Amino acid sequence: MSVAYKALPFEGEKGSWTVFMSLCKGCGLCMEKCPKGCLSWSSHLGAYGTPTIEPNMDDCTACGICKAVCPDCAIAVVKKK
Amino acid sequence: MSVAYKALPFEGEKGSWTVFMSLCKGCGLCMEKCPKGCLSWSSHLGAYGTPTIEPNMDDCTACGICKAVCPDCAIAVVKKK
Amino acid sequence: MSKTVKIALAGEGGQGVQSVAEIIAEAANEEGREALYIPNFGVEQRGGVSVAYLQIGDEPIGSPKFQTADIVVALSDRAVRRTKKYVGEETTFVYDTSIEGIEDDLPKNAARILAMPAIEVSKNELNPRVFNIIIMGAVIKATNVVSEDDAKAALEKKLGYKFEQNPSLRELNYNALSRGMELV
Amino acid sequence: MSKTVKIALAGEGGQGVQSVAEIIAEAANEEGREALYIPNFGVEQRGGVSVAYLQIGDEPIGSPKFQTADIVVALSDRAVRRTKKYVGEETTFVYDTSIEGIEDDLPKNAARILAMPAIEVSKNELNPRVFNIIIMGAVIKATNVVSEDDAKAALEKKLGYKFEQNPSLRELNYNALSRGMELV
Amino acid sequence: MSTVPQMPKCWKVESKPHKFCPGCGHGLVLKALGEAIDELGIQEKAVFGADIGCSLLAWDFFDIDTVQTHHGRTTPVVTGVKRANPDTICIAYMGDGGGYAIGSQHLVNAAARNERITVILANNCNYAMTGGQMAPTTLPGMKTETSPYGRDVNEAGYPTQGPEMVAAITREGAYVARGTVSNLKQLKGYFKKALQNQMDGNGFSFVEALSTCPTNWRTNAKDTWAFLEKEMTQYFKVGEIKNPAAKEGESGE
Amino acid sequence: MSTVPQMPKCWKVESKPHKFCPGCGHGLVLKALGEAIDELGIQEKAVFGADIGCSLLAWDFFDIDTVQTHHGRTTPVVTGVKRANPDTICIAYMGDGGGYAIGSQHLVNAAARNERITVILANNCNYAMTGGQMAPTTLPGMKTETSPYGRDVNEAGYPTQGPEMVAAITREGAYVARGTVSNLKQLKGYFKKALQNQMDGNGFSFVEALSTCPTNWRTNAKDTWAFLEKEMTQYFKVGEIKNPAAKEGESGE
Amino acid sequence: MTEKPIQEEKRAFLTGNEVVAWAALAAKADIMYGYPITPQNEIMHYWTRMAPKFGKRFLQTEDELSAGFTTLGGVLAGRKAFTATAGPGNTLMQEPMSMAEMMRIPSVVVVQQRGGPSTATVIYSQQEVTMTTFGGNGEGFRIVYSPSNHQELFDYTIKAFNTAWKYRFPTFVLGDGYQAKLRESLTLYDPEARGIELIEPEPFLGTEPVNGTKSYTNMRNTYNTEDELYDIIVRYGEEYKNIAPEVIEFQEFDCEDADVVIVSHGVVSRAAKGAVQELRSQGLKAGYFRPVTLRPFPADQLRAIADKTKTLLLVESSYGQMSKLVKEAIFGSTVALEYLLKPGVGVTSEELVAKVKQMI
Amino acid sequence: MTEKPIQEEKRAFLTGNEVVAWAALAAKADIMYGYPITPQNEIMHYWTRMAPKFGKRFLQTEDELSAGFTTLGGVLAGRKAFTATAGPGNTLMQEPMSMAEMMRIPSVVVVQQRGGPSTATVIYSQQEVTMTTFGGNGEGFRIVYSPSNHQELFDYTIKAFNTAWKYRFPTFVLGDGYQAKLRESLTLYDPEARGIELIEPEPFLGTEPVNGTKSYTNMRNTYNTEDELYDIIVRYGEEYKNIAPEVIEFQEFDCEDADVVIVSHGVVSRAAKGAVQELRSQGLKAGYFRPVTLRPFPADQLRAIADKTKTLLLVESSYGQMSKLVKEAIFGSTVALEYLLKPGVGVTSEELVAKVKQMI
Ligand SMILES: Cc1ncc(C[n+]2csc(CCOP(=O)(O)OP(=O)(O)O)c2C)c(N)n1
Ligand SMILES: Cc1ncc(C[n+]2csc(CCOP(=O)(O)OP(=O)(O)O)c2C)c(N)n1
Ligand code: SF4
Ligand code: SF4
Ligand code: SF4
Ligand code: SF4
Ligand code: SF4
Ligand code: SF4
Ligand SMILES: [Mg+2]
Ligand SMILES: [Mg+2]
Repeated sequence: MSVAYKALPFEGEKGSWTVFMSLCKGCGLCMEKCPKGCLSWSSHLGAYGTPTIEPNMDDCTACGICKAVCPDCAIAVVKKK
Repeated sequence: MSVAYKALPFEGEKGSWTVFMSLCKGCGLCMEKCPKGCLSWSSHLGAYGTPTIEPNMDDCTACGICKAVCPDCAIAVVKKK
Repeated sequence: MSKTVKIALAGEGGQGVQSVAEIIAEAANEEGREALYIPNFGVEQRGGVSVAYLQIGDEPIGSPKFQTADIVVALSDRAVRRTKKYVGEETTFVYDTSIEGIEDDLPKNAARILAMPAIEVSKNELNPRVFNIIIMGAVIKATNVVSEDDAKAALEKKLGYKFEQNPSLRELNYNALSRGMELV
Repeated sequence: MSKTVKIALAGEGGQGVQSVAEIIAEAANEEGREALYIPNFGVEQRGGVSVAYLQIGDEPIGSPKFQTADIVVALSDRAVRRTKKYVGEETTFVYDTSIEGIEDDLPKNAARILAMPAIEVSKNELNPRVFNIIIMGAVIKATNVVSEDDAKAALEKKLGYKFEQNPSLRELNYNALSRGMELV
Repeated sequence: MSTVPQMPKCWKVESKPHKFCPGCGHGLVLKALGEAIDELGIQEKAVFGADIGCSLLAWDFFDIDTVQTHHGRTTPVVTGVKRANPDTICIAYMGDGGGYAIGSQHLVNAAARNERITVILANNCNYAMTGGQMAPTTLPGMKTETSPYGRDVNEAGYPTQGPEMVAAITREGAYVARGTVSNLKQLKGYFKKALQNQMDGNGFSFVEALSTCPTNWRTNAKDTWAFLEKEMTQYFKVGEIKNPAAKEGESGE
Repeated sequence: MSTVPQMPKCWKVESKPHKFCPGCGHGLVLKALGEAIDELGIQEKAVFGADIGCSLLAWDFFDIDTVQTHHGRTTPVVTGVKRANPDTICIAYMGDGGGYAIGSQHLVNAAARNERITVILANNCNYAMTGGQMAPTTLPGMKTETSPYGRDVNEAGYPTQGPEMVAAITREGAYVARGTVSNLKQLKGYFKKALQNQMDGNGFSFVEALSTCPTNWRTNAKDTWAFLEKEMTQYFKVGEIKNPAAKEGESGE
Repeated sequence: MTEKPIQEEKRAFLTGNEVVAWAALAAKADIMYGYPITPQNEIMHYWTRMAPKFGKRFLQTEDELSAGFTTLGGVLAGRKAFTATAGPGNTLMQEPMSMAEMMRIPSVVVVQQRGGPSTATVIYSQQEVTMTTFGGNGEGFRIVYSPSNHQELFDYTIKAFNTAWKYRFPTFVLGDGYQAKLRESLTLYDPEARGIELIEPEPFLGTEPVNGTKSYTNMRNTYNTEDELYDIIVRYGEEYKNIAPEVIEFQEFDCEDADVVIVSHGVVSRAAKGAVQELRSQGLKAGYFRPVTLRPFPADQLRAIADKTKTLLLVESSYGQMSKLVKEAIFGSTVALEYLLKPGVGVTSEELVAKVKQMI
Repeated sequence: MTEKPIQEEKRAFLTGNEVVAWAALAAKADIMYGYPITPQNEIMHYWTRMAPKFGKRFLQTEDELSAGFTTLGGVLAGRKAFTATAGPGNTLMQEPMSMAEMMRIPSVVVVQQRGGPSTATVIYSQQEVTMTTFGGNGEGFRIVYSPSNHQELFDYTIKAFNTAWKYRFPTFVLGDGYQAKLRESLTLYDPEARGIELIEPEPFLGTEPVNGTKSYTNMRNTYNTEDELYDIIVRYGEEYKNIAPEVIEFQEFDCEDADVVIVSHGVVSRAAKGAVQELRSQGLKAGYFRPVTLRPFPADQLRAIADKTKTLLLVESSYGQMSKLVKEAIFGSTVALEYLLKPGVGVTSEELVAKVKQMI
């Protein structure tokens, strides 16, 4: 079954990083777990009208931790090979 | 509160032994536990119209085990001093 | 169409009144008659008076219990007290001669009161274990609800497996049945 | 005796419509008027549309919910869809200008439909946190259920402990209230 | 010379002979309990709750304030009493069905909350009052009315280890033991410690008593003792499992 | 480049975003569970039972046959399914209230009977769906709506040790573990072993997952993680408690 | 497949609990879930003895809540599952049955009523009528048969499975301790040999993929808004009303010219039948009416009789539980009502005859 | 002793759950036992906040069975104990309440009805009327108040304690989710300052010796013979009948000349009141009747009105649960009945006005 989500993609040296705004509830769990501290609040609003997040792609290592800890599967991370 | 029970007393060398017939249900638990094997069925009927027990006072040591294991407190044993 | 016969049997837990009622009921059913048997039961597994209500007739039976029995058999002092309420003007009331202290409790209104030495007979002549079969004999004689032969057949059905192991038991039971029939 | 005013406020979990309703109700009660406020609630702790039903009048209020409101305020797309059923021919329907994709869902039968830039005003002029106080201002202006002063007193009662710590907050809230009143 | 029965003082004489079957372990458990109560001198302050199960037959067993409750619900009733009047010494008496099946949520939660009550459970490996069905404690292979071909552990599991379970969810304050009517002195000792633990305000106390049910086991006296002493003890280990008083090196019996 | 969300295959896309609050641990538990189910390839044979509690919000969470049941009753419903159709792979999903309070008789008896089902319990130290009351698992001193001055262990006891209790009444065939949403890989591993244990017919499997409830804890993201990782683990030890597969010297994580 | 438990027909002399076990086998029930309680126990005893022989299953649960909920699980898995209970167990059973009502899970519960309230007696009563017909939190969308003899106990237990699976309302066979424990004769039969079609259950959960694709089922009993719930209840209510004429069963005789019609149900109607026959034989104009389904209640049928007779004598072994159903059913009628209420004890023909004579 | 929670009188603006907590304090309740369920939770929340300040106690139990049975324990110990529940919790509560009925243990249960059956909604309904009035296995010997606003919620919660302890029938305050959650004003008062005497509870168990001798109490709920039980039930039935006139409460107005009388209870009667006033203001002859006690039901009072009016319009947020009570109560009346049944949703004055106009 395919459902379209509004995606906000970011590209960085180490990989690509995407937040699906209609999935992100702005809980901030990812932000706390990012080893690089490179996530911050975005001005885009998410599922509950709350702010979503965005990465600083300069620092992002595409490690995928943020993706792993997101309870809503709102982040996709693809590491460059 | 005092309630009268029909008692059947026996006297022996080591002590006195009494069965209260209206309490004894003839379960036989005492019989099995008497270390002297000196209890047997009596022709007197007990609480449920079932036979009560009686001791062979020649063998009875008045140890009180039968009394201890009776679930109905139907036996009294008094050791001679 | 004969009237439905109502029987109440009452005794202490170990006296076997339920088996008697059940065997008679089975016998009547085998004869193709309508029979209804219901035990009383309470919270206690043993202890307490055991009452069996039995009805036999030719039409489907109505309510499982009844107010007035045709015959009441009471086998202990407590049983006498418990069952005298089932006695009416046409009731035969049977009790065992060995029961003590019930003189004042015997029903006043029975058609017939019968003291029966079943306990004694079973002890002295037969075997205490067939006490209830004596009672059974007395009941079928007094009520005619089943024939002696059918009663024997029902006994065979219920206890056959025991009779196999010990054929003398069969005779003991048959004798008890006959003795019971004589006592009425 | 004036008619009881019926107000429905609806928004997303975090938008604070319940506080608005509660503060207005408290203010009315303090004025000695009859007020009844009931939140809707469902199984989800958050998520789902939050609706506040508020009635203010001079007589004891009847049933806690109603079929037709005098004013409906809807603050999100889902809130618009959920509350349009409370709109009748005399209803003022208020929604936030920032809500997208609801053109077809706006009630057709309202007496008056009012798009209000509350989210924008709160963001740009004041502070997103007082968004709901702007709404409150709009509601009391549109309905006259309580006076501005009483509304302020109720705000003071509810948020006084915060104002103590940070007096600029008081002004922020009062400004939001006034701005809200202007928007109607 | 004694010609009156030597019953515990707190037994109610008028209700004797009691209503249990011949050879029933409930009588023995309540004899040990009666003696424990006598020795602690707590008859007047005790409140006894009897579960449905053959334990209900004890509703007028003692000269002790007693309430017979519902099947499995004695723990909460007695908890309610204790919470409302902490001066009482509260005893909940139940069978293995009442305690480990229908009332197990109450048992484990009262234990976890460390209620200051004493629960005494007579384990007779079956649902006796209802005529001998399988209980959580029925032994593997044992025939009952609902395990007519013997308890199949693959289908029905192994016998519930009640005291072990209770021990696992209690902390220091709790007293937990398993006794047997085959050793009444020890059992009485456990009861005394359990009650003392309540009286000291330490916490929850629980004693399972291995008990007999000749009626449903269909055993004579000899086999009754044998089943209790040889079969049951293979699955149920007698002894103290938790004893706050034994902290300083003192060990249980 | 991926522009579709990387959800477990067995998640039902149409019901996302799911109904849990922002930062709710239920989402993480069900993410780990979804991945475990995907990896075992059992989506079609699985039957998922959701308790009342925030778990009910998962009634349409998965593309898996699902029944939302009553508060505390998911264990018996799922047991009923499994007994009637042993080919299904049955999962009972519940909260700490549903599992350790109102449904604890079902939990301990299903465990004792060694039902071939998998129970997954999200422990968030409170009754979340009803607005944050004290649960059996509430931490000492923790404030909730019904312990407004903090849980007083003298009144309400210590937090229930669920897996430890379950372990105490199960025998060899059972799998018992406690994981945490703070370590999803480990948690997923436990789920896989638990499900495998059911599929192998060994017996009951139980995994408690330490979970978050920012709404009722009233925590921001930082404090949410801190409470989970620092406070909760003081009382709840993460790890495998019973693992039939680990018999031969192999030890749990 | 193992062979059929009952081949064709056979006369038998059994207790009611045995009858229920045989009927469940005859109805092709697959699995029983249960918790012991007197006077229902022997249903489990006979079932556990017979089950393995016919490839059937049994689970003894930890309480009646579990017995009810596992039964629902069994049904969801696509099996004919059932349970049996009584008294306080029936009280607990109302929780699972409220879920069955909401989710329309077909379920069969045999109740053998005992004395109430509370533990009361383990013997007999008709005091579980209100609870069984209306249940827990909800509107009592359920079907309740009240049999009066062993033949009916057999017939209606078989029928209950078809009713439950056809209409998907929880279905109860409301027996009692007397019926449970008494022995009388009846004819056991294989329903299919009599041309009764037995509905095959279908799985709700654990379904097989169709053409390689599985479509998943997500079932719930909780709703977010009041309106969602309202729509469902009203729909169920309509459905229930529509099927009622098909489901309703009753018995009557001698009502045409009756001055008094005795209304009773279950085992009590055996006494009523005898009494009416006796009264008629004495030339007294008595009639007999008996709801076989207590819910839905044969309202129109009884109303027609109430319109013709002078007095209804309501007789039951409870303090007026059937009477409430009667009054609700025929509201508007001005027939006189008399009562013989015997909570917890049986009623005999003799006392009914006496009562009617005293009335006339 | 700590000081009184409420000194004299004070106006307050509260939610219904707060009101209940205050009322229990005012009635000198000693201890609450409870298990969370929406929409009743805040009773516990407020109680736990206030309890320590006034030397009161609270126990959160593991489920509603335990909440009910611990409550009975608290009462037996001589304390004013109470509990509160809703929906599926109320279903479970019927087990302990059946024990209370049998043993005549005074007990107070506050019910905040939510949608049913099953978990349904956490919001609102009047679908627990049958269950609350008649309960589990038994005859429903209990007293049920149905308040309609916060003042009454306060008044009747206080009264419930006196009723329960005076008559020793379990007493219920049957609120609902709307009443639980809405905020409105009321006057809190100290009942004693108003001259209302509060009955002092006495211990059943754990009694003190008198003159050095203790007389022991042995309580049971199980009986050996049917006749023992019969005697008890009939005695309770008589007692219940005798106290009913004293207990019954109702409200009516504008019934004298009414063509239509709206009958409703609880929160719905607020809408009914408004509707009748509106209809009268439009010159339409509508009347208002409201049972305040649903059990015992004000039967004679309603019958007197039914004898005078043409139609009773029965209005409730359930599928006919109050209607059943009405029909039972006034059986024999030929008044026409009309219905507005809204299971699980509220009723407004507007729709009632519309309904009546369409009828006339
Ligand atoms: C709610 C409920 N369910 C079932 C019963 C029936 N019942 C009465 S006693 C009993 C079993 C008792 O077994 P146990 O607790 O082991 O006590 P025992 O009789 O063996 O001493 C049962 C199932 C009941 N009274 N109430
Ligand atoms: C019989 C019954 N009692 C109470 C409730 C109310 N209730 C719903 S969810 C819940 C608590 C859930 O807590 P938990 O199981 O820990 O799950 P969580 O919401 O924390 O995930 C309660 C008490 C109910 N639905 N049914
Ligand atoms: S964890 Fe997920 S939902 Fe939470 S803020 Fe990050 S992306 Fe959004
Ligand atoms: S991928 Fe790693 S580094 Fe990049 S934002 Fe996520 S957690 Fe931070
Ligand atoms: S143990 Fe007691 S009751 Fe049993 S036979 Fe011996 S004396 Fe009698
Ligand atoms: S006192 Fe000892 S020796 Fe004597 S009969 Fe009893 S057990 Fe045997
Ligand atoms: S049935 Fe068993 S447990 Fe019950 S009284 Fe008899 S022997 Fe004791
Ligand atoms: S209330 Fe807590 S547990 Fe429930 S969904 Fe919200 S965060 Fe999760
Ligand atoms: Mg037992
Ligand atoms: Mg929780």
